Amino acid sequence: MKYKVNKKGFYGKFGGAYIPELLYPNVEELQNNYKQIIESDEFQTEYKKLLKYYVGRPSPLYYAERLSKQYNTNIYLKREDLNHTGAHKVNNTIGQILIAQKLGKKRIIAETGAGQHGVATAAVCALKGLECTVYMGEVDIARQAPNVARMKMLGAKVIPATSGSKTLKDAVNEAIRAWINNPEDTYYLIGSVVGPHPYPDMVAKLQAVISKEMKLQLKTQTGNENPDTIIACVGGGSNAAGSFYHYLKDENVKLVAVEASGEGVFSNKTAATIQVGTPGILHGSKTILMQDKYGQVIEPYSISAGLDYPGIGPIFAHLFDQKRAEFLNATDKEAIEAAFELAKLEGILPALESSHALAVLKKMKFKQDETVVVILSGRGDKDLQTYMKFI
Amino acid sequence: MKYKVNKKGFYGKFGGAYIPELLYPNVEELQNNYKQIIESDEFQTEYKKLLKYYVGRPSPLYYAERLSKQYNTNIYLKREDLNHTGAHKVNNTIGQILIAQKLGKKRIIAETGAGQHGVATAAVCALKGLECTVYMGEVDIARQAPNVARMKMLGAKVIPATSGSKTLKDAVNEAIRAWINNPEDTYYLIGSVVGPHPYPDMVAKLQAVISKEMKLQLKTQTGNENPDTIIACVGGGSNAAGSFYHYLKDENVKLVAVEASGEGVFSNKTAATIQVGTPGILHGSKTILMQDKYGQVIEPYSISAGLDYPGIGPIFAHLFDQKRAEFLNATDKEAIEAAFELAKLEGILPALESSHALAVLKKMKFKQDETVVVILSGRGDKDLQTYMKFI
Amino acid sequence: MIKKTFRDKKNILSIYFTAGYPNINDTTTIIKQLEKSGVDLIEVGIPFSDPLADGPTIQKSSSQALKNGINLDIVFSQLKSIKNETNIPLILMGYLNQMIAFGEERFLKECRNSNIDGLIIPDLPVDEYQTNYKCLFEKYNLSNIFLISPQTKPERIKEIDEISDSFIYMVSSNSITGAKGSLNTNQISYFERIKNMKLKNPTLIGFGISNKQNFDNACKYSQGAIIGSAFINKISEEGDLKNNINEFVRHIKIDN
Amino acid sequence: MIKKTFRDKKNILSIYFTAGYPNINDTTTIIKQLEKSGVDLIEVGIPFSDPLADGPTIQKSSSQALKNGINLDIVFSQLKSIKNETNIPLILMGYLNQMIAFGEERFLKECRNSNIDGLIIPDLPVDEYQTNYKCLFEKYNLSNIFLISPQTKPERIKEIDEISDSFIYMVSSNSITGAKGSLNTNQISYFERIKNMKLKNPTLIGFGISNKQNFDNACKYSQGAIIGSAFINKISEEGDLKNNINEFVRHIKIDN
Ligand SMILES: Cc1ncc(COP(=O)(O)O)c(C=O)c1O
Ligand SMILES: Cc1ncc(COP(=O)(O)O)c(C=O)c1O
Repeated sequence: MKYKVNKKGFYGKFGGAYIPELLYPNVEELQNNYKQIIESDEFQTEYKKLLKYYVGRPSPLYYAERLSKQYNTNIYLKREDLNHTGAHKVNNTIGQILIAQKLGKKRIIAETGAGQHGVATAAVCALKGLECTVYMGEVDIARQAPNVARMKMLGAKVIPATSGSKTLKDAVNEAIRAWINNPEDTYYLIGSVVGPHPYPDMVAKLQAVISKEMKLQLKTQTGNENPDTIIACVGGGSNAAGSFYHYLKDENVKLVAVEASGEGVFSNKTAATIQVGTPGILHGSKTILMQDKYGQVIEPYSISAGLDYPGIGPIFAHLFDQKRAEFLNATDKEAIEAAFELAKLEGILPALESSHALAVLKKMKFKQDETVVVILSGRGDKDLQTYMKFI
Repeated sequence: MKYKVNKKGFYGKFGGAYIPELLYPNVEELQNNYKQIIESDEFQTEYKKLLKYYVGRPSPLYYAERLSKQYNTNIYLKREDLNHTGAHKVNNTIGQILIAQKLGKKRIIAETGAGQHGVATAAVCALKGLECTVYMGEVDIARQAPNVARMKMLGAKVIPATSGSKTLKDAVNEAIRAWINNPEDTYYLIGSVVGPHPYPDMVAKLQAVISKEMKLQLKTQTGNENPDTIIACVGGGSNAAGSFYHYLKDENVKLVAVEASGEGVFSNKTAATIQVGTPGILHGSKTILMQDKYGQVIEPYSISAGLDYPGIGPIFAHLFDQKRAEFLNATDKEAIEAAFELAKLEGILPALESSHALAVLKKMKFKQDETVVVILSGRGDKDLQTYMKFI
Repeated sequence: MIKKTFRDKKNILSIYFTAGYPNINDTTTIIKQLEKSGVDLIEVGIPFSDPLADGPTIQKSSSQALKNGINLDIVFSQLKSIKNETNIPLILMGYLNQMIAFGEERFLKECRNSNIDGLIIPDLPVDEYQTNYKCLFEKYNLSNIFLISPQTKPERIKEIDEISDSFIYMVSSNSITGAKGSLNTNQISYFERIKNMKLKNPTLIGFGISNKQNFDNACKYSQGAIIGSAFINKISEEGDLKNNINEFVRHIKIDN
Repeated sequence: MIKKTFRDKKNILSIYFTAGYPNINDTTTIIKQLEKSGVDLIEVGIPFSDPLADGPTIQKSSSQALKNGINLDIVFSQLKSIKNETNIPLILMGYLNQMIAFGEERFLKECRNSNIDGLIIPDLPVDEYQTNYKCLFEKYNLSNIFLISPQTKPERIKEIDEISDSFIYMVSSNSITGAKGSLNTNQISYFERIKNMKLKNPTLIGFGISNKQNFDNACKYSQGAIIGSAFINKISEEGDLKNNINEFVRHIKIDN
């Protein structure tokens, strides 16, 4: 329980629900109901059914032979890229849409960075016939154009966030603002393990399907349900939280969280929160964030829209604090190289976000008989425009 | 056996291997070995492993609740869109790359229309470390830009076909030409059930995994391994051939093949081969094709690059002849409408090709207790540019 | 001092503006002119990079003020510089992260030294305040002002009333601060409902008050109202800052 | 007539061109001029929409000829119109689908009526020919000419030799017709190998023969050679068609 959320929504010193009073009724309703709903048979039946038939789970745990040879160890890829809509994000949106329905909500709002969460939200809204509005930074709208088109085709309204760095954090601001304006029938469907309690725990619980499957798959494929190492990228941290979830208490499983260091950790163009951040409050929870001495949030930078965020889920602030996870980072350049390496060795195009996780393979030492799982959080189709610049 | 290929490569009157003598050694080698290789334990083990862990099979058979309500029947979608690389094409390329390896080939060439076969080929070539060249019509290069980028990132060389209608048929011509030039170490990896014997049968056998899975899934999900109706789009016909394969002998299963009728069957801008074609020889096999009285091939037209082909796999010419399959068609407009319908009702973006299969739902009559399977042969990400024009 | 204002005055007009806007040194000019023009209470917003509870007008003014180079040190020194020239209750509005980054106790101490009377921190939740901040606020004799909305349940309103010691900020509709139209029936029934609760603290109505008509309507149901965005819009216009302020306030307070 | 040519002549030069190219009515002019300039054998290509066994030069000429409006009916009538003016063996080259669409027997009959001596149909496989077409070809006294390549196995070459009755088209390298460089050691050893098989039919070497040096080399290993793309390139140039043809042929045949 050391790494799980407490009753008040805290992971150690981090977490909580620092929200305007205007949202208190909504957040309270969710706090009081989310666990019970998630644990209900009704929810579980429908959630599992959709994960299986709609999303295509379980996602394979693929032994990457040529990549393993390259690093002289045993590398498995958890193939979240094969999910419907192309990333792990849908595991969460499927769950939350069922919760929103159960709470009788009629409209869904969401923020998105890379657009994957926006697409996954738009898809489940279509599936359930609910109105959907997605907030997205103007910069991200430009660099993730295919996902914008997908959201539109799925019937969602995409509203540009034009303030600040015009990226993910500003999209979150806009979404919260819109929620404050429409607290009654509107559900805010957050896309990562960020925001006020209960969001970080709720999203982690929904993404935990990743590590649940991994245990079974590793048991079947290697004979041991625990790998030696799990590597995942961290924007807000939902794919990492989900893939670490069932291993948190297995202290001998090494957990590696990879942040985006943009043009370099200390280049001032970075999104490596853990490296340059300090404790503070962002988007409703106490966590580590990039800020100046006045508490003004520093605009982050990463080539990857999904990692271009100045905060980190509170659970990661806690895991860092407790030294339960190791925090590494990868620059734009390293991520691009890793993406091309995977393309050429395995015929798989990773999302720019996932490429950051792959990039640290070069920076780590592995034993030959080690089992390493890299979370391939999404596919690279949305990032072709960026990748093509490096071909 | 009535619908299976005979020893000489014919389906009734259709099929055969009408190839230049220069390719005879290559085709003969394949004819003599493909069955034996496919049936070998070694092949089956590796093929099944890759389909499961790399491609993510089995692809779900998804009960589309809102679509079913719309048509007052029971519609299942066979989710080939969830495969690695985003279409059914990879089922075939995985198999053929293993065959090519077994035959000791070093270079792979392929044609592509929508680019899905090109991407699937480029991916498996990367996976196996083989050199890859893909021929693609200039028109298709423009309208399926994301897939061109994917092929390049996967390390393939994409060569534009600039003759004729600059679409799929011309890409096939170029690929065959290139093969004639490099018969020794080069394997031609055809992407549909077209070309000289043994390609049509080999590709059908590799795509047959679709109907094999369907039998098991329908048995589990409905209690009956046979549906009433299967609907699939037909360019060359590989997704249809694969999904009809294990049902050919079950004469009570209605098989519906959907061609692209462009701006209308008799508009002169069509690719509905069965409707306007006559028997002849194209790309090495006797089949039905669109031609004038001098045997000049008529340039086809469809909004969908994957269906924009003036021929049809010889097995379909035979199924038409034998009245075993029903041949319907959908125009550009009908396909677009069907795509948006699926997006809005189910949160799934179909490939333009698959949209043609969906489009005939409107044109058919179903009983309320009928089980209808529509093959969702691929996802729509590659077609966003086209779809966005209609939003 | 806030208490005194509520005891002595009726139809209280509280004006919100953003420190350091339109120009970095306008903070003091605006305060002095507001007092002179007859405003009863002033809310000074500390610009924040991520003001998620503010509407577009205030958000824009904040980002301009930050570009102007404003920061908390400057705000405090501006406020201190006019300490002896003004005699109007001042409320500081900012986000919790700003207070934490500055150091909570240091922040509150500086507020006291700058003659601040109360604070509005939209993302400081009620129980966090009670558990971790109440004592400190009391130590520095600062009021914390809470918001309530049409969605706030009666028990919670009572709880908030219990821990409040100046006034309660009553959000008129479910909307981020910004200039909207006149009162609708939902708003009126909400105001009536609160009025009938007979709270121990007075209330000011805020969010969406933009003109004399709104203001007068609000005063029917509470002790006064708060205007923010409409005022920011006014001082964003061309023309002399002081004149603009004077015109705006006189229009609300005096014209009839 | 083809047999006679091979019996009577040495170093046979066979020229391929596309009917209806560069202009629709050039077919007859070209045939007559080729004969006049001293060519021994002529292959007339019937333009096809999808000439997958042809290289880019011939492909382009075909598509131009089709744009010019050429079709099989016109080709036959052109050939018939010069029936009495020429005395050189003519071979028609086309794809199987053209023959089928025209009607196989009607096609062969028209060939006979147009004084055609033989046919090259690259996508007509050997056993398809034997099973379905041999009798018809014989009925109309037409030779079918088969291709062999370095990959063709000895038994198959023997089989092809068996069913051939005019000559065998020996593809010099694994390449589509087109203008390439001179002979390499692989090609030479392949030619030697075939020479040593002592086939009953003569051979002509084709694909990649573009100049006098190639031609003379080819003649060392066979009865002659076929030139296609290089000739098409020549007649695509500016200048008088007949002069161009004459120049091209004289350069190959006579210059020394
Ligand atoms: C493919 C992919 N991976 C990772 C992320 C980062 O999010 P998180 O850290 O919540 O997993 C995103 C966010 O958009 C994403 O699209
Ligand atoms: C998604 C998709 N469906 C269908 C087709 C048509 O091919 P076939 O008829 O061989 O299934 C294509 C071809 O590119 C395709 O990409």
